[in-house]
Amino acid sequence: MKKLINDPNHVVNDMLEGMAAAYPNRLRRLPGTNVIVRHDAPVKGKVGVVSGGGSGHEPAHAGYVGKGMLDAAVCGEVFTSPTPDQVLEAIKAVDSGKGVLLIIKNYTGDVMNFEMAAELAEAEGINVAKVIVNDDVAVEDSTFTTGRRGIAGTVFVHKIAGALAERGASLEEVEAAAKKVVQNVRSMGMALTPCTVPAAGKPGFELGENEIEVGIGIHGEPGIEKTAIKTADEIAETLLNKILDDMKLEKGDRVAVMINGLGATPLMELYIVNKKVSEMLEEKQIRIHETFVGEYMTSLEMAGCSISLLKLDDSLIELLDAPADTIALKK
Amino acid sequence: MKKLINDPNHVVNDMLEGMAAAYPNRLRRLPGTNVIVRHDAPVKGKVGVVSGGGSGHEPAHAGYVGKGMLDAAVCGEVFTSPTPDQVLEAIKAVDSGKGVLLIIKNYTGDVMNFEMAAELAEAEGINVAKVIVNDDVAVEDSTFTTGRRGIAGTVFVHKIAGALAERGASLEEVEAAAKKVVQNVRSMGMALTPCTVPAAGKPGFELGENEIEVGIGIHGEPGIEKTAIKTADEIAETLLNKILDDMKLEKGDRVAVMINGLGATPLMELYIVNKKVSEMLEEKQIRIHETFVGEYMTSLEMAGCSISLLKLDDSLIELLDAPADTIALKK
Amino acid sequence: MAFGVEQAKRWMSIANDHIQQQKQYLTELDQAIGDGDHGLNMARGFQEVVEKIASANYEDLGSLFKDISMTLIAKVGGASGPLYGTAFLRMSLALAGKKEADDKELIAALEAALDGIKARGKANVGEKTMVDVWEPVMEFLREKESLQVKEAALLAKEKMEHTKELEAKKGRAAYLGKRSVGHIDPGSASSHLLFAALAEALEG
Amino acid sequence: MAFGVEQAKRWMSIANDHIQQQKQYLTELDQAIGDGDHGLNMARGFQEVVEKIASANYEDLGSLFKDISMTLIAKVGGASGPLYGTAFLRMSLALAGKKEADDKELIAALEAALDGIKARGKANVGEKTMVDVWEPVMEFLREKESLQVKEAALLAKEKMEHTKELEAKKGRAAYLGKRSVGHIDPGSASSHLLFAALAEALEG
Ligand SMILES: Nc1ncnc2c1ncn2[C@@H]1O[C@H](COP(=O)(O)OP(=O)(O)O)[C@@H](O)[C@H]1O
Ligand SMILES: Nc1ncnc2c1ncn2[C@@H]1O[C@H](COP(=O)(O)OP(=O)(O)O)[C@@H](O)[C@H]1O
Ligand SMILES: [Mg+2]
Ligand SMILES: [Mg+2]
Ligand SMILES: [Mg+2]
Ligand SMILES: [Mg+2]
Repeated sequence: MKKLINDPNHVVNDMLEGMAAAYPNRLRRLPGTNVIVRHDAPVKGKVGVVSGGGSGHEPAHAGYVGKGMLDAAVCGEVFTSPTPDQVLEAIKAVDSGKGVLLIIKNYTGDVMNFEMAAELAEAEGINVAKVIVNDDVAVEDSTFTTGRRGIAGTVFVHKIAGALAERGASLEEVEAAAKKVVQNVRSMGMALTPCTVPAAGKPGFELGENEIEVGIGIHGEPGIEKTAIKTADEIAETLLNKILDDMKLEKGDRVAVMINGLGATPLMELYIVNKKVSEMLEEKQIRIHETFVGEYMTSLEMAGCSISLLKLDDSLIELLDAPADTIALKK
Repeated sequence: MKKLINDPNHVVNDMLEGMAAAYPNRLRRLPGTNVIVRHDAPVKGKVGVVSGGGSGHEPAHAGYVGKGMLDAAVCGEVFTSPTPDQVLEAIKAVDSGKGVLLIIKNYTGDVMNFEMAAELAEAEGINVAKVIVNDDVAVEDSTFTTGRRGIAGTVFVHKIAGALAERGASLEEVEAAAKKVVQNVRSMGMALTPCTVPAAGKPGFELGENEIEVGIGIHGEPGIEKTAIKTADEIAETLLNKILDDMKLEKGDRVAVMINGLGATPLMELYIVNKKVSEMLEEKQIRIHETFVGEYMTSLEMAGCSISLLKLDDSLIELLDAPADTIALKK
Repeated sequence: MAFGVEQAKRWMSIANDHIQQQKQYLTELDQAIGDGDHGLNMARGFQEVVEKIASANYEDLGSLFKDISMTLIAKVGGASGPLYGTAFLRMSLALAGKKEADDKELIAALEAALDGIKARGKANVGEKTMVDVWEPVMEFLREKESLQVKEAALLAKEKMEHTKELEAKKGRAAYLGKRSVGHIDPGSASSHLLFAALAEALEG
Repeated sequence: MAFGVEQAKRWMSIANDHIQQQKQYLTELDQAIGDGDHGLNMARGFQEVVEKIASANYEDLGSLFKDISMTLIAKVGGASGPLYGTAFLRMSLALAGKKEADDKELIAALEAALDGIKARGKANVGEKTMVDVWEPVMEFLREKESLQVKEAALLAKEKMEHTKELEAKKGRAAYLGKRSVGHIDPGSASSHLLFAALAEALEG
């Protein structure tokens, strides 16, 4: 394991210090916590929007803290859900009396920890709503199981819920918009290489020189299937077709596209993937309103990508286009 | 070599197609060339600002095409300077009659190809000025040799020259501002892993599990020195001290800081590096005006980072803070 | 068999020893079908637990288990944090005010812990989670009506190994579907360590 | 020895064969002390050159070398593109209007090519660039006043190997400082291939 770190057990703290030092006019770290909040939190007359999860997904989630997106990000240990006390601190720091929306990726740990925090916050008289993101079509959806994971599509939830909250909408309205995004966003990913949790010291799985993992999550875990390496075109086709099977888009439908790098993928390769994705969508006469290419939700130094599609209507477009001023997403 | 590509010999074309498809409202690819221009080029009454170089440094350089930065980026083969005919096309496409500034990184190939293009453009009656960026303090400066390389600090040249050009300044003024940045910017990098040029198929050098290359460039070449792996703090210290030795900053001086990832470095690690850099600068009472942490000038999937410092005065600050609307840098 | 504050502290201390020793092993189990942090999470949490309870004096079992619970909730994170945290929270409620617990009382408290795990995680037997250790162990103790902890620990081991054959339906391993078969569930392994530690604390 | 359009085309065709065969080798030399693209650059450029000149008819050597030059400038890129492009451009000027060149004229044209390389790259002998092949080879031919191409090719090989001992002062390898010693300069290797191809084209 070769990493630019000091102590593997202190990476999250070191990162948060380095981040707070980089953006003193944008962010604050709540003292004694791993919570990053907008420098001007709580913002009067505004619903607070809080997200978070394990660390190692940078720029998610602290990179989306700022005007028009999140009010706070709660940063757990690497790939480990943050604990309820931390989430509670975030909720308290951003609540201006209008309530707080929690945007949670669908992992048992995240759901349980955020739920416990919500219960504690409600007990302190704060209005809390939750939305659970489960955009990963690689995993079979079922109410009998854990269900689908939340991956890069979560960033669209941050963007749209954040934009509506910024306009002074009520908690119910912000929650409804977030849920609408969840209903309309689908993603799927693949990996060329595994990644190494610093404190674990070795990769989460192994891949041969000619193997890839398809249907990968964002926690260094193996995917749904190990296959032989394919061309970028074939990979884009596999992922996009699986997404389209699930979404049932029609001619003329409008979408936002995200080609997300998992950490070690050169931007060059993400553009090459986008070439095929844009060609396929054009062929199906699906209109691309906007394309996001870059690292939005990573998995440490994993090489690979995910594709997300968000089906849009006029109201979602308006919120997607609304201003945002965060480290990782500016409009 | 595992990469998300189709044909290793067509990566640049595939990338440019994917990029043009992603940003139809921002960029245009000049037909039959590897030149990316602002969608509204040539911009009336504005000096054209052109940069470029080999591909593989994404988001550099096409990611900086847009309002307030570059008018065009010329994209060579991977790590190979673009040819004069391509540069000439870029110059012609962005000249609005006020002349064109070429921002060239100091590599023999880049300098010669851009110079030849400048000669051809002058022959066609276009006013061309050149600035050569050589910010890399890892390499000894000498007029008897090739001199220093241009690396990530180049992005500051794009930003400041672009901001001044956007205001309608003359070619001489824009050139002078660019040269001022060159005089005030210093960088140095290191690598944890090598990278692989797609068409070459194997890494440019080899590194053991406990080795790093210090004083690395951005073309997959070995660095100045191979050493044992160190902590992020020690590495930050080595790089920053070398930069500071060369810059001779004084108490109270203001700087912009860039912690640049070389391609495969998780953002987490860049923030950890920034922790030490910000501490060291604070200790020396050097004032940080702004910090840029992310991937600005990469070397394919190389893991590692570079640190850049730009010494600022009021006029540079004004231009650094001025609006920019590009894919990779927005203000 | 007397189970007081001293025994409970011994339980945690032995559990922590096991977890620190098996940290790597638990993490490897989690790397195979999860995200490779279970050993790290448990080691971080139980280290804090023993440090926290070492210095403090407890009047009753309830307040001791409350501290254990709160520490786990605040330090473990992931799925196992809320699950074990809730388990010990339920134990603290069951043992509130008690300086000592007899067999029946301790079994009832452990039963409450299992209920807490199931309420929090909504998992049932056969879904390849820690429930696949807890439920059969509690069935056994419930039936015996006496704290046959050594046998319980052996049963926990057997049930932990049995999780190898299951396909995960809950927790992170569920994303792997059939690929989860053939690997021991990490939470079942840490649960086995807890029962083994209990046996050692009471009989060792 | 007659050097006309046919011979010149044969030169380029043999040169291209060598370069395609040695593409990997040239790239490996460049990986050691440069950026690993020299073989790729040269192979791309010379492939285009042979395709370009195969179909066309040339009245004189000047127009043939003009096409060669323009193709190299537009297709090679990097440092070697402008250098070889300028070299052949100077040859085309020296041979303008000539259907054939005698020994003296061809030597003068090659001399002009060397001047072009030096003017463009500003490198001198001993700085570990292609000049370390071109300059001694031209000295030899200049002195002989006859096209002893086989001997010239052998000398080119020797001088190419000699670049191993030099520390680079120009080009990308200069960034490596002392670490550049012990490796053959890639541009010297491709220059050797050009002289070897010339020998084969004229004598082979
Ligand atoms: N819904 C659930 N009910 C019971 N136990 C669960 C549930 N989900 C996960 N677990 C247990 O938690 C363990 C994983 O814990 P850990 O690795 O610490 O958290 P995470 O999965 O969030 O990384 C699993 O091995 C399993 O035993
Ligand atoms: N200033 C120079 N003068 C003469 N030859 C040079 C000069 N700089 C570089 N070269 C030659 O160019 C070769 C490298 O070419 P190539 O790898 O194609 O370009 P780049 O260095 O831009 O990647 C070197 O091996 C050297 O022989
Ligand atoms: Mg986890
Ligand atoms: Mg090159
Ligand atoms: Mg885990
Ligand atoms: Mg080269």
